[in-house]
Amino acid sequence: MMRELAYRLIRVLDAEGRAVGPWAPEISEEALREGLRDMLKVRAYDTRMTMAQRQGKTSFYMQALGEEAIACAFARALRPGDMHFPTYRQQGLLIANGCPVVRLMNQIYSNTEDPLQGRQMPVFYSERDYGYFSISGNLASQYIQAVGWAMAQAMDGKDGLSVGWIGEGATAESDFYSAMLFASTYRPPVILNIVNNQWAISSRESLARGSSPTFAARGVGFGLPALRVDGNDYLAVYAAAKWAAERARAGLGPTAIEFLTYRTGAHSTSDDPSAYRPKNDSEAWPLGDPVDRLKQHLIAQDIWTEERHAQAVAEIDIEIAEAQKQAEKNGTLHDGPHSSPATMFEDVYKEMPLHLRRQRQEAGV
Amino acid sequence: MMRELAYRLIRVLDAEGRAVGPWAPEISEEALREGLRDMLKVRAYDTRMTMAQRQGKTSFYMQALGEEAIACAFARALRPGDMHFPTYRQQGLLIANGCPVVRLMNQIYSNTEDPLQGRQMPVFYSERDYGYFSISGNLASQYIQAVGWAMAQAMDGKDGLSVGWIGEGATAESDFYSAMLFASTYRPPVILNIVNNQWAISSRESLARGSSPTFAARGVGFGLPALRVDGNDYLAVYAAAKWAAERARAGLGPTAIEFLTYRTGAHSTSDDPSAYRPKNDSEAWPLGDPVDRLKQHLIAQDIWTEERHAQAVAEIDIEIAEAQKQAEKNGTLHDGPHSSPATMFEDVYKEMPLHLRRQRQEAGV
Amino acid sequence: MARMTMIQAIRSAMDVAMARDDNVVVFGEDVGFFGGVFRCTQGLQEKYGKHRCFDTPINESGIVGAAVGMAAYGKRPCVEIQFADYMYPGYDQLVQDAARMRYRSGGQFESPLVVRMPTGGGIFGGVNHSQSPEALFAHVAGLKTVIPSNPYDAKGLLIASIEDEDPVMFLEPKRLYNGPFDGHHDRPVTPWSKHALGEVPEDYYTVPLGKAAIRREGAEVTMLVYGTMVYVAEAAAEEAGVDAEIIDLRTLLPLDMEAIEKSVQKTGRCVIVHEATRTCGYGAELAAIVAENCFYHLESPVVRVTGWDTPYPHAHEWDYFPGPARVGAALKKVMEKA
Amino acid sequence: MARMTMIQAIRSAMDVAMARDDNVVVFGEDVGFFGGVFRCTQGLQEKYGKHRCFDTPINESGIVGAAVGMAAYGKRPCVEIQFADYMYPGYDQLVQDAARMRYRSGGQFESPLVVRMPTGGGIFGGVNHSQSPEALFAHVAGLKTVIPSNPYDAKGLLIASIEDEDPVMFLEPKRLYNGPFDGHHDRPVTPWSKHALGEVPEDYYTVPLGKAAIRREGAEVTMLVYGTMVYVAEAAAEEAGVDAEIIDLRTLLPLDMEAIEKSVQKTGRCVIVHEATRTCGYGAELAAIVAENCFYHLESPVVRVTGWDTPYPHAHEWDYFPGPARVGAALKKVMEKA
Ligand SMILES: Cc1ncc(C[n+]2csc(CCOP(=O)(O)OP(=O)(O)O)c2C)c(N)n1
Ligand SMILES: Cc1ncc(C[n+]2csc(CCOP(=O)(O)OP(=O)(O)O)c2C)c(N)n1
Ligand SMILES: [Mg+2]
Ligand SMILES: [Mg+2]
Repeated sequence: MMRELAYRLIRVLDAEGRAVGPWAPEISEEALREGLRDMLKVRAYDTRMTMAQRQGKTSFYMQALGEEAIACAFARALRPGDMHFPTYRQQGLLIANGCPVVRLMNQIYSNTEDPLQGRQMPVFYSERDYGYFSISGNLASQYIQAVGWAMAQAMDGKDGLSVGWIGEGATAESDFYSAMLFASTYRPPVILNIVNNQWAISSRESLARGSSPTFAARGVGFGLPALRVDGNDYLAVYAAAKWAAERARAGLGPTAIEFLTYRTGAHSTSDDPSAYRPKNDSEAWPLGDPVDRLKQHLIAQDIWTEERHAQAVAEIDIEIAEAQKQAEKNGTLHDGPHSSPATMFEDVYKEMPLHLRRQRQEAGV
Repeated sequence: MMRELAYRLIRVLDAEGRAVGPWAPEISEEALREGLRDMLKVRAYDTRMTMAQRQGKTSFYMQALGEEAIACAFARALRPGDMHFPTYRQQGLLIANGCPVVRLMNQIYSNTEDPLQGRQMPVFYSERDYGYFSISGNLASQYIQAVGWAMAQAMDGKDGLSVGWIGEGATAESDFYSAMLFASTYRPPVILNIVNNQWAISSRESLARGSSPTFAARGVGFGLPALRVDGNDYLAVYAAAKWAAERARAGLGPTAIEFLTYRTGAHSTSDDPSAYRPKNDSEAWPLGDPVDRLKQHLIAQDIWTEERHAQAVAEIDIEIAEAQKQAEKNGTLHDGPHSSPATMFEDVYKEMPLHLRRQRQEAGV
Repeated sequence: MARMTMIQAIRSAMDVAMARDDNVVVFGEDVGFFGGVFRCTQGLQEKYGKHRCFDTPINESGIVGAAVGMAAYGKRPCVEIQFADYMYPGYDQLVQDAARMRYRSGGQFESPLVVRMPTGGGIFGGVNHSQSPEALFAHVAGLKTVIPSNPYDAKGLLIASIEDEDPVMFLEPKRLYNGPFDGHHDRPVTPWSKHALGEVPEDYYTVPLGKAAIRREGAEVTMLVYGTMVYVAEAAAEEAGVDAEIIDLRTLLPLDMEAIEKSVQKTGRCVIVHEATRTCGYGAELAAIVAENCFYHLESPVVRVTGWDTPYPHAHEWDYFPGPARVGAALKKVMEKA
Repeated sequence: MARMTMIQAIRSAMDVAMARDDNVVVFGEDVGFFGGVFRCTQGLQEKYGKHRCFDTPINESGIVGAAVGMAAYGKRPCVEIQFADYMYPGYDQLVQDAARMRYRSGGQFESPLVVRMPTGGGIFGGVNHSQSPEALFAHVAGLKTVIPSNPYDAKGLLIASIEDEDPVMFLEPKRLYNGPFDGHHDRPVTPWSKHALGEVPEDYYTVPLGKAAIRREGAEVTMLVYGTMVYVAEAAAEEAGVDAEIIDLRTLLPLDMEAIEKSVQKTGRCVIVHEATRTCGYGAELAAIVAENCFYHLESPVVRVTGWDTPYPHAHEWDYFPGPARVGAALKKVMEKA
């Protein structure tokens, strides 16, 4: 019965790296290699930006270590024009959708080429052209906005869809409920993803889950099809995404998906998990490293080798390092340059009202 | 399986007025007659106050016509000291718990004896001594407060419990979610009631329910025991309330209950349902009149007769009419008298701060 | 031209806007089939279909949040919150998302949406059906706040708000829905059909945001008012025999600062009236602006007449409401101290 | 006496309050085992157990709503909202329920709860980690609003707030957690251990709500400030060489109006500084009060120095922050026009 999928775990890759079971997707060899490269790129990007923050080049950074498969596979399963409403941990969507890394770095550095003109904290990207909605600092508000976007798209008779993303901790926020409810009532083409990485800063996932065995079960309460998927299994993520996207495009309405994964790193550069979780917690995690698991699958299929892998890692690292150099030419947070302070007064309103013009003058910028 | 109770309908009274099935409660003959009288009293009170509003004696009124069994039976299944967090449609709790009708009328008239000193609109009672929490105008906020109260009670090791009440339309509000979530996480002794009277002003219940077959199913999403009960069946309500209360007192945590009923009257005296629902909609409603159904049961058991019924109706009407006369001696909204306007400045803070003292002086009251 | 109540004018504004632009969508609690508890959207679902005008579940954050998503996509949602008192659950979406969308996305996404809500007291609505939360919007950079005082303005301002590229909080003084109200609650109600501003074109027109209207020219004192208080000010000035210049602000943000400054520099006195609680109410901003920018012209202290800093009571509604007696006293006070 | 940072002082306040009264309970996101992202509740769970200090799901309406229920029952919840920017989802519970509980229930139920929240900028927190929403609380009848500026006050005010019978919004200027900050972001940070007000009794004491503190007596101009702006005002006055009287309001509501009036009547000039956006900010109320009550003593217009009416930007933090240069310019302006 459909309801039971919310209480099981969909997996495709087995312990030997074989793709098995009813959910094994059709996917080309090239797509698999691309998937691996996407994930390596995210990891390399995260590593460099975490370092850049430590070096004092910016104020803040958040990595997706250990969770790369979810955003990377999901992005590749969707189409251009679909809109993601992400959290701060879905940089994989941007990278898999081809957004130039240097653009992202410009945002991290709040430099002169930052598309957001230095207004937002690092990682609060907005990339409309890459299907990436502006990230809000307040958790969960994007989730119901994704539903609104899907409703609008349906009104226009378009077959695009939108995807709401949320961390398992943030499912506790009320806007998660608003989104599930509106999705349940209007049945627009939206996919509601829950990334259960088992931690919300210092809180275990059980705090937000309560007495329910899974997060996917929340969907059951709304009569929505709900899946629970191994989020460190690139193929399972890809398959679930394709399934939900097809349903949405066929007019069958929303799907809720819980992706089980593990936040291997700290919550952010402001956080030190050693104060609240055992040091070896991350090693004990049974779902494995999503990069290793996909790599093993490729090697098992004879379409990848350890050498090609090492080479890919090295190439990607150079690519990211190059991008970083280029971005730093445009400035870094503490050393500048930045956009003009006058931009601070722009875009608050479409046209600057008198009181803001007076304030800008007072600011002398 | 427990989960399935959320999708069925618990009933006790059959079409012949017999108490049948596993949920038939143990209840004394006297308790049954009391229950019937409670409901008649609510109905008589509602009739008189609706009339008083039409006569211009107050600004507003809301009746519970057709839904009397739920609050009346529930109240009788609980204990003194338990706290209800009601909506504006649970006057039955007050009447079944023995709150003098004249007190309620004083509130309706905002007169000199109004316990709330004329501050609140009619029906927004607060009766701490009768286990009735202060009603808020903004829907659903009481639901999570009920959970907080239960958490506090559990901290103190008391065996009292609290009951959250909500209309099916208001389950759409986010505080419904906060309450279910906190109940699911902390498992305090709280019962979360949903009164599904099929209408929320002009909206059908399906708008708030969405794709889920029932409201009780929401509880399933949180891993909470969830019942769906015939709300026009006094015995079924009583049985479900007893069951949930015993669980709570035994430390087994929260229960969610959907009561199916029908809003026979208008939403309020400001509303005219003929603009949005068929005139005979109310007659077609299959759950029947809760008063008739309990009366039939009593008669079938030979502990009540048509004559005694007629007599009870007449007695109660006199009692309510007397109370009304007494209340009107204390004043009515438009003709007064009221409490002094100076009371307007009181109870905003425990001690009146300087700015309010200055304002009171400015007001010259 | 037609005679319209404020309800009819508001309805006509949405009708005109929906007819001109398919992207305009209208939704909220009870607004679809029923046409809203105040009937402002009556007939729109029938005319434009269930995709353009529909009911929502009772979830204000959901209503605003869905509107933010739709607006970012390219729609122009005009949503109703049943009473301004019930906007709080949607406030997070307004402040953190709608108000900041263009800014935080470097202009990639916008929030051209309107939130209509009946506001103010005078109808025995008590604590939870009488509130005037305009200051809570005006404090938020990125929101615009509009409060019409008559059918003509209501229609023109609402069309302008729907066409505006910024999120607009559109507060409808519910006490004015059926006629002007000067605070003399013991007198018969005048209907809009007897008021010049109840004359409303049936077609498209706009009243621009950010422009105040001088309802009465005068030399002795400037009265800064909006919504219901326009009529209270008129009555009070007449009864007090003071030659007041009455400025109906119409838009609180952007504010027509120039009109205010010009008037106060002329009259040298200023009385501000609103129904919201005093502390940190919109009147505080007005008083501060006047004190900052017209200091050397002021002949007596600016006076605020407002709702008291208490919840809005039920039985004592008329002791709370800043009616003509209290406003008249303020006028005398500023004149006295000349 | 001990040397404490503001974090330690706040923690000590909760510790003392929990030890004295079993009804005091502390909860919020990450406050239990971890002790809060700013570590203000560190050690409390270990000392008082999981029933007295615990983590909550990330739901601010749930946190405040549960606190309202507990407070009505008889507990004294002291809850943490992780950043003031995240209080909006709990705002409905604060405004409509906590603030009105005693009033609407005729005194049957009360809401003696405290909501602690880090506030203000200066830490590169950008749009969503820098906000100063105090005016949104001060506008709401029934709430009290407190903002300490140093460890000594923080502890005494927090204990007083927990003991208070009304709901208290307790805003903690996060830029001050580890030391006073005068806005000279390019200079080394002074720790609290070097400041007299970093000397804090380890035991119970209170600082009463509603009483301002004069941080510097002066004759030429009154500066009305709170939180971080106390130090900015001190630096600016010194650098501008103006004999300013610096009033640290400490409690915005109830406000120490008498202290303000007395000072402005003495100095005849007034500068108001806050970090929040200007329009309808708390400074508007202060300016209005001063203009109303000290009009005949004022020698120049009251001037507000505030955050601009824009979201709080990331890279341009120091162009937004009302630092000593801008405050100094305001001081010169009010002196000039004498
Ligand atoms: C409304 C709101 N409340 C609190 C926060 C602070 N906060 C930021 S991230 C976070 C934890 C979120 O955890 P989760 O949703 O599991 O996402 P993850 O970080 O694990 O990806 C919290 C509490 C916030 N940003 N917004
Ligand atoms: C936050 C909020 N939003 C909207 C309203 C307006 N309102 C009052 S009652 C009501 C309908 C509630 O329906 P339901 O919950 O089914 O209860 P019923 O009236 O059927 O008992 C609405 C929309 C409100 N009081 N509070
Ligand atoms: Mg998480
Ligand atoms: Mg209902």
